[in-house]
Amino acid sequence: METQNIYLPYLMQIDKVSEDAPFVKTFRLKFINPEDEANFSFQTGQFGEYSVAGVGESTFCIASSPTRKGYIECTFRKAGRVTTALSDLEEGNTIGFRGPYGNVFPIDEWKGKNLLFIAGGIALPPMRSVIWNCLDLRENFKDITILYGAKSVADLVYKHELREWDERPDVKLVTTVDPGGETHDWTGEVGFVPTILDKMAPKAENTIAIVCGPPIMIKYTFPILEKCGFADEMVYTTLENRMKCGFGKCGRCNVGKTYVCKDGPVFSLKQLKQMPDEY
Amino acid sequence: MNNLQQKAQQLLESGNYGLIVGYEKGTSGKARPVFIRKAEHASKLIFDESCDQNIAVYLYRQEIKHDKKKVIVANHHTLKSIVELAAENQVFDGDFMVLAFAENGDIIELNTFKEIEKHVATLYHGLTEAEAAMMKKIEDMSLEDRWAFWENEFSKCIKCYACRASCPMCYCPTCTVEINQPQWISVPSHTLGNLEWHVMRAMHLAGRCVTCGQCGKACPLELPIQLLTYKVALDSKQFFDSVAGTSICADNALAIYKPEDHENFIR
Amino acid sequence: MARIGVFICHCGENISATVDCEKVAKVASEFPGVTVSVDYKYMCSDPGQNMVKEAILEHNLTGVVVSACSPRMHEPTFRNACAEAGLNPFLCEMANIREHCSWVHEKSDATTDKAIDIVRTLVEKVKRNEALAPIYVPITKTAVVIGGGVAGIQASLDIADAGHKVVLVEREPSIGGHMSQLSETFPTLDCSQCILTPRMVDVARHPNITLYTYAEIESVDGSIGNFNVKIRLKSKSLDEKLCTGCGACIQKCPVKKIPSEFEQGLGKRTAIYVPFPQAVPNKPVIDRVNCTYYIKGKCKVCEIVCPTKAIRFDQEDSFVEVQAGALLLATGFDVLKTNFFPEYGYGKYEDVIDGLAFERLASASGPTKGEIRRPSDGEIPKKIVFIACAGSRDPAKGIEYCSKICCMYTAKHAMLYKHKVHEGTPYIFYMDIRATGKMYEEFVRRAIEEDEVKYIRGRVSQVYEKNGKLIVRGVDTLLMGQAVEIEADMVVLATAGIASPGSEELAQKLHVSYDKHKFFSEAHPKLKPVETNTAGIFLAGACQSTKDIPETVAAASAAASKVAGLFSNDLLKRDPLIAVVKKCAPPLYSSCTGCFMCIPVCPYQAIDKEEIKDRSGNIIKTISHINPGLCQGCGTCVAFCKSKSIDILGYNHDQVCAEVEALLNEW
Amino acid sequence: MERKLLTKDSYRSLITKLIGQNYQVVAPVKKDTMIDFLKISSFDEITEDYIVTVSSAKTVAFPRNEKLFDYEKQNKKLTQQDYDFDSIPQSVLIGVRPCDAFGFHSLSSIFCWDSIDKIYTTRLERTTIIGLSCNKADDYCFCTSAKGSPGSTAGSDILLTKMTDGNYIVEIVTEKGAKLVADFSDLFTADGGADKESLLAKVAANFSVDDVLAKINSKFEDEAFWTEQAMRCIGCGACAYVCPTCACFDIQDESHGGKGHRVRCWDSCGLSLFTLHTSGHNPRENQGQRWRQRLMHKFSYMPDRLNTIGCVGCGRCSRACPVDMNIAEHCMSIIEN
Repeated sequence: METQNIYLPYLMQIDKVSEDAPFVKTFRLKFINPEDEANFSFQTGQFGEYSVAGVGESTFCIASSPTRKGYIECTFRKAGRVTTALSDLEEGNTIGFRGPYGNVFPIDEWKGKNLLFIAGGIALPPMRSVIWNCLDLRENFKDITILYGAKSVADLVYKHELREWDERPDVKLVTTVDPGGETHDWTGEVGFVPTILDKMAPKAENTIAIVCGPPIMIKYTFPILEKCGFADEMVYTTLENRMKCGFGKCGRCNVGKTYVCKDGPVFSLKQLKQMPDEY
Repeated sequence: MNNLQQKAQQLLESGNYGLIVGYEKGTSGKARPVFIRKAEHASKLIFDESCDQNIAVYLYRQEIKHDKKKVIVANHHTLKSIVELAAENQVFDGDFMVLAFAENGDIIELNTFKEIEKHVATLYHGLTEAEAAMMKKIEDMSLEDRWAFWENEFSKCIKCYACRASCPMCYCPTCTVEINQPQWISVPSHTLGNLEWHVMRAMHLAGRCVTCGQCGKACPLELPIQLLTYKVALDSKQFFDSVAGTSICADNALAIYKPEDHENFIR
Repeated sequence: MARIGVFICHCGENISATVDCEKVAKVASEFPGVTVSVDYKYMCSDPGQNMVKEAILEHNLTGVVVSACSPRMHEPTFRNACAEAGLNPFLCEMANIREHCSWVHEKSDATTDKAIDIVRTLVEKVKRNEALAPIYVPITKTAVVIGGGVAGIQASLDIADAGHKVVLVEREPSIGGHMSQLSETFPTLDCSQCILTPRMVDVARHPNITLYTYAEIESVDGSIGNFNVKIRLKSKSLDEKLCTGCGACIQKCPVKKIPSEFEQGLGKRTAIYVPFPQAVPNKPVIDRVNCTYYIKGKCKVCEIVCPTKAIRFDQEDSFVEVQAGALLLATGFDVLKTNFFPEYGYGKYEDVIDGLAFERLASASGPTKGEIRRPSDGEIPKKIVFIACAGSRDPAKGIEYCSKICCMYTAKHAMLYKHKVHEGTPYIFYMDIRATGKMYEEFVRRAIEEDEVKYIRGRVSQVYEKNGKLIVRGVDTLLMGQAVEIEADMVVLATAGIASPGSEELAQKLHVSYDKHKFFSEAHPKLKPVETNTAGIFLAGACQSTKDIPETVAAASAAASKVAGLFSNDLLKRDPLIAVVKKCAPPLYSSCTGCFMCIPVCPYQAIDKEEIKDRSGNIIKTISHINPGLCQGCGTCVAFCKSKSIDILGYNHDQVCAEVEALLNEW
Repeated sequence: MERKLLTKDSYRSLITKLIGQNYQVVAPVKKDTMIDFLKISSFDEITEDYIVTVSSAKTVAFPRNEKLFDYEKQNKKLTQQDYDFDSIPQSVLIGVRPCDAFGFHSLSSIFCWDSIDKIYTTRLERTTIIGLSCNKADDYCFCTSAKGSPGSTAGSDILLTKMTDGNYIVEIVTEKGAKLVADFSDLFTADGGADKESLLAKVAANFSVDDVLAKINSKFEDEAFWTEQAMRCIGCGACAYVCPTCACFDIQDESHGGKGHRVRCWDSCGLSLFTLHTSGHNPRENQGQRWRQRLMHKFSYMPDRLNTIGCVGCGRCSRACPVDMNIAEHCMSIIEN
């Protein structure tokens, strides 16, 4: 649709719904208008505004990889008004999507390096895009390690993809659940992500660490990476601040003078350390 | 230095108190709330007719809520609000001292809720003549005229919620209008959402409004919204003999049933 | 993703006569989220229920809307059916298109449209329903029986015999109630005390019964399964453990002229007294109002004469708290007294007495040893006029109801008089004779035919004294309203039965509803005659309305069986449709502001305070907390909470709002 | 800059003709107790008896509620109706004070930052702003401290200055202004050369906004400072709603049945829920942080990121504030400390 209205979303049809964990769903979305699809492109790390007509918009990352064409995916947990309305929808329903917005993971700069992905809980979705992006360009990178933890076994999202990664010889996957969250047949680790990371003692040399998770996890993960010798510019994360517009106007997401929607959501630890504590 | 300033200075110098919430001269000679922490700033304090703001709203502010060494200089609106807040468990006995004023201007120290309650009993609780006249003007209108009057007033509302922010009784951390699951009241400002907001605000203040009129004073658009809560306050008095800000016991007219109440549905 | 099944019931013709059920089903099938929508003649029938079950299994339904009658009728039926098919029963809702629609409207498109609206509303609600688990509350298997008359005695014995603990609380110094005051009982004329006292003794001896006499209910909180009853034990000025009941104190007490309550003022008692000889417990109490020691500060004769030194002048009221699973109200009734009848001279003329007083005159253990003598001069009356309906069935005086027992006891009184004073003439003024019990009509006929009681159908307008005679002026309506004047020696008024004094206060303490005459109300006049609207509180006997002895005993046993039924389970299963204070993530923890204005609002005292603490135990905030065992899900707190911090499970804000929006929105 | 003269009678004719030609004419109108910008249908509705209007002129380009687009739902189908840009009327905004007029500059810098908000820009493009110099001021005015002045032409298309005889000095500032003058050239006469300066209100410059800009960044981490500065603030949104440069907004859906629209509506950084996450985490959880955001946004972020100051010195926020948070005083505190 030809428009100059930056608030007008693309219409997307829910092509597939999967329930990934309690209250967590993934939608595969396809453009209803073929022109939109032709004009659309995004890079890993970017986000969008997803909307249910009559309810409103909500911000989350694009969870699929730009290497997978023809659709985008988003994963969300039923929490607020919009995500509740979204989770009531089913295949065939139409939703709105505005985007892509924000900056991207600099995967071109990561060529020839080892990648260490560290994610916790519902923060795997933003990371999933970049993981698949890198796996689809596997020859560009050396070792790829994924450390993923959740509160309990049930709370682990993308279970079948975890299995897929686990079975791949070119990926090292470590999964963990918080103490008490394990089931009797759980074969992964038990412990908090930072603890397990500490135990893994990853090599910092020529390695990029990408961290995504709840604030408390991030807070304890950074020091361990530092201890392992990761330089601040080798560590990346993605911030999630409340947003309404997605393009630097509505006035919510800024951390000091940094606008998460325009300057982020992807930041290196080096950038993060220069930002005030307002996120 | 006048009595109040001297008193404030003494209190701060004594070390027993660390903060005095009172009034100072603001822009163009208007009085405004002030927070004095140093004895040498005590001279900023004033107390005269211009100090008509209800500053009880600050007592439960997160920044000073747990500061037990505070003093509040209270006009009669503020005093009544303190009593009502005490009844609703939002402020606690012993957390602050109140400086009130006798008719001759003498400073009265009130240390406990009981003392405040007793002092408040000596105050006038009705509307001022001007307020009563405004009330009457609206009550005398025909239903249609009254509707038109409020429709016009509400159309100006910009939903800045200054009425809510300035009211000591609006202490909910999440106001009903901000609860969006479900969304009871429309967020964007248009007449319908405005009417719902103001009517709800009035109902939520039923039996709790001390008729300080702060909501109306705070409104940047000068809507006479205090009349809405006054009306409910007057009804509480007329039908349930309940006057907010007079008792530290939770006896809200809507919360309790008395055999002499007009309606017996709650029995 | 909602997959809702909608089941439209025709209810035979009840619904389908005015609502186009097929159309409702068809339209509902197009509602968003509805997977299957069908209509059927009788949904509640076995095939109907099977349709629901099969649809749940076939379509893996996430919710069911049965559109039929009131949920009061068949909600349990369909919830059970859903549960049998593996769907949480609370994901099933009833859309009432019968009482709310088909029964109250004519056949028209508008009626069908309304039914569609109702169904849509419930579909939107059920989409937001959550699976809920029933609440189980442990039951304290002790019953508190309030009132020790024949109802309380019977109920206590029945419950105790069923193996449960009973605490029997009686206000007077002895159990027995009005039945212990009666002389003989209709229609068999056997001695009231003779049949009652063995049961009183049984109560005293029963290992499962704890008896508190001279005691009153101070407060009650809690709810079914777990009441907490505080009982005030009024001071008897006596150490009951030491007292042997020898009666020496009573003999020596110098204050001997106190009108006896038990004798209806016809006899006298002392200040330290037992109400009557067969009293249980047979231990005295001091009436402090009349005791010289308490009035003047000296006397103490009883203390001096007491062989076991059991008198305790400084004894104060004490309290016991009892945990109980059920309460049984058996507080009985009273009869109208005093100047309610100025025209009949009650209170003015000594020889105008009420029925209870006559019982005492006729009783062998009474003040006259069973001889019928006038209170004024002790003469044997030659003519007695009995006036039935003294107060009853008199809307002008505020009592519209029939007291039900007067016709019978008046016939009995006249009969007893005639048996004792053969030459005497009993007259009865009556409005109608209501003798509908077993052998009752025969009893009345016997009074008329064998004992020659003179029945006059008509009302008495006045009783006045003239030359030492009571002139009773009335009309005989069977003689075309001819005036009748009888010179009587004595007049007995069959005064109306009224609620026992203090009933209203007690009802308020217990949150039991009562009628305008202060009689306690049953939960349903036909189907729940011994339950109250407060779960776990039952009614027996005349506290509900005046009853005769057989009826009272039957009701007591019925209430006792309800209690025993309740106590037959260890846990009480309750619907989880209760209020909860909403919690959220830190730092807010809950939007509850802790104003606690919901506490006085709650009719069930289910709300208390809860402290939210951080890991080191510091209190972060104090918020309301709803006790799931006490909450009845009435929703008053929800309506009152300004910050919308309370939700009723199964009727939360989201669900109610969705219903309202479904009704308001045009689709 | 070209100057002309407009007599009071010609002014009346101008406005009357504009209304007659179906322009939407928006002017300060006294309604009940307040003077505010409203659409007028006759010259007589206009008042000039104000220092500033209660609300700012921004509503013309950035209204309280803006329907962004409409939609309709039918079962699983959703259709959208794009914003009708043609519906935006040609407008003339009368009596805008220089401070207010300058405010559009700040607003535009936000709405044109990379992604251009075409709704805002179209509204502004179709509006001719006729400013009116200030002949009086009050204690709240501080335009001269914020790089403005009572007679500044910046932001206006045409600036009028009222002379003692009731006629107006006309300064034609932009092409848009020139076009309007040209369209009604018969109403304008040659400039009489009156001294504009002497007609203007005197507003003392108590501080320099450059000093605020220089100091404020170093203050960010001083939490105690901001807590103390914001103690009095009760956290309503009045300041932002009346501010000519505040652009923060919320996006909401309004629907009835299957039909509805998405709305962009004003919001305020002073409200506690503005930045609250669904999780309960709030990056700006106390009023000190929120007040800091307001001042930093105007005096640090906008200068740094958008090369414009976010405050024009109109003093509206201070006038509207129920507790007299006087922004000029707070600026001075930043400089002093």
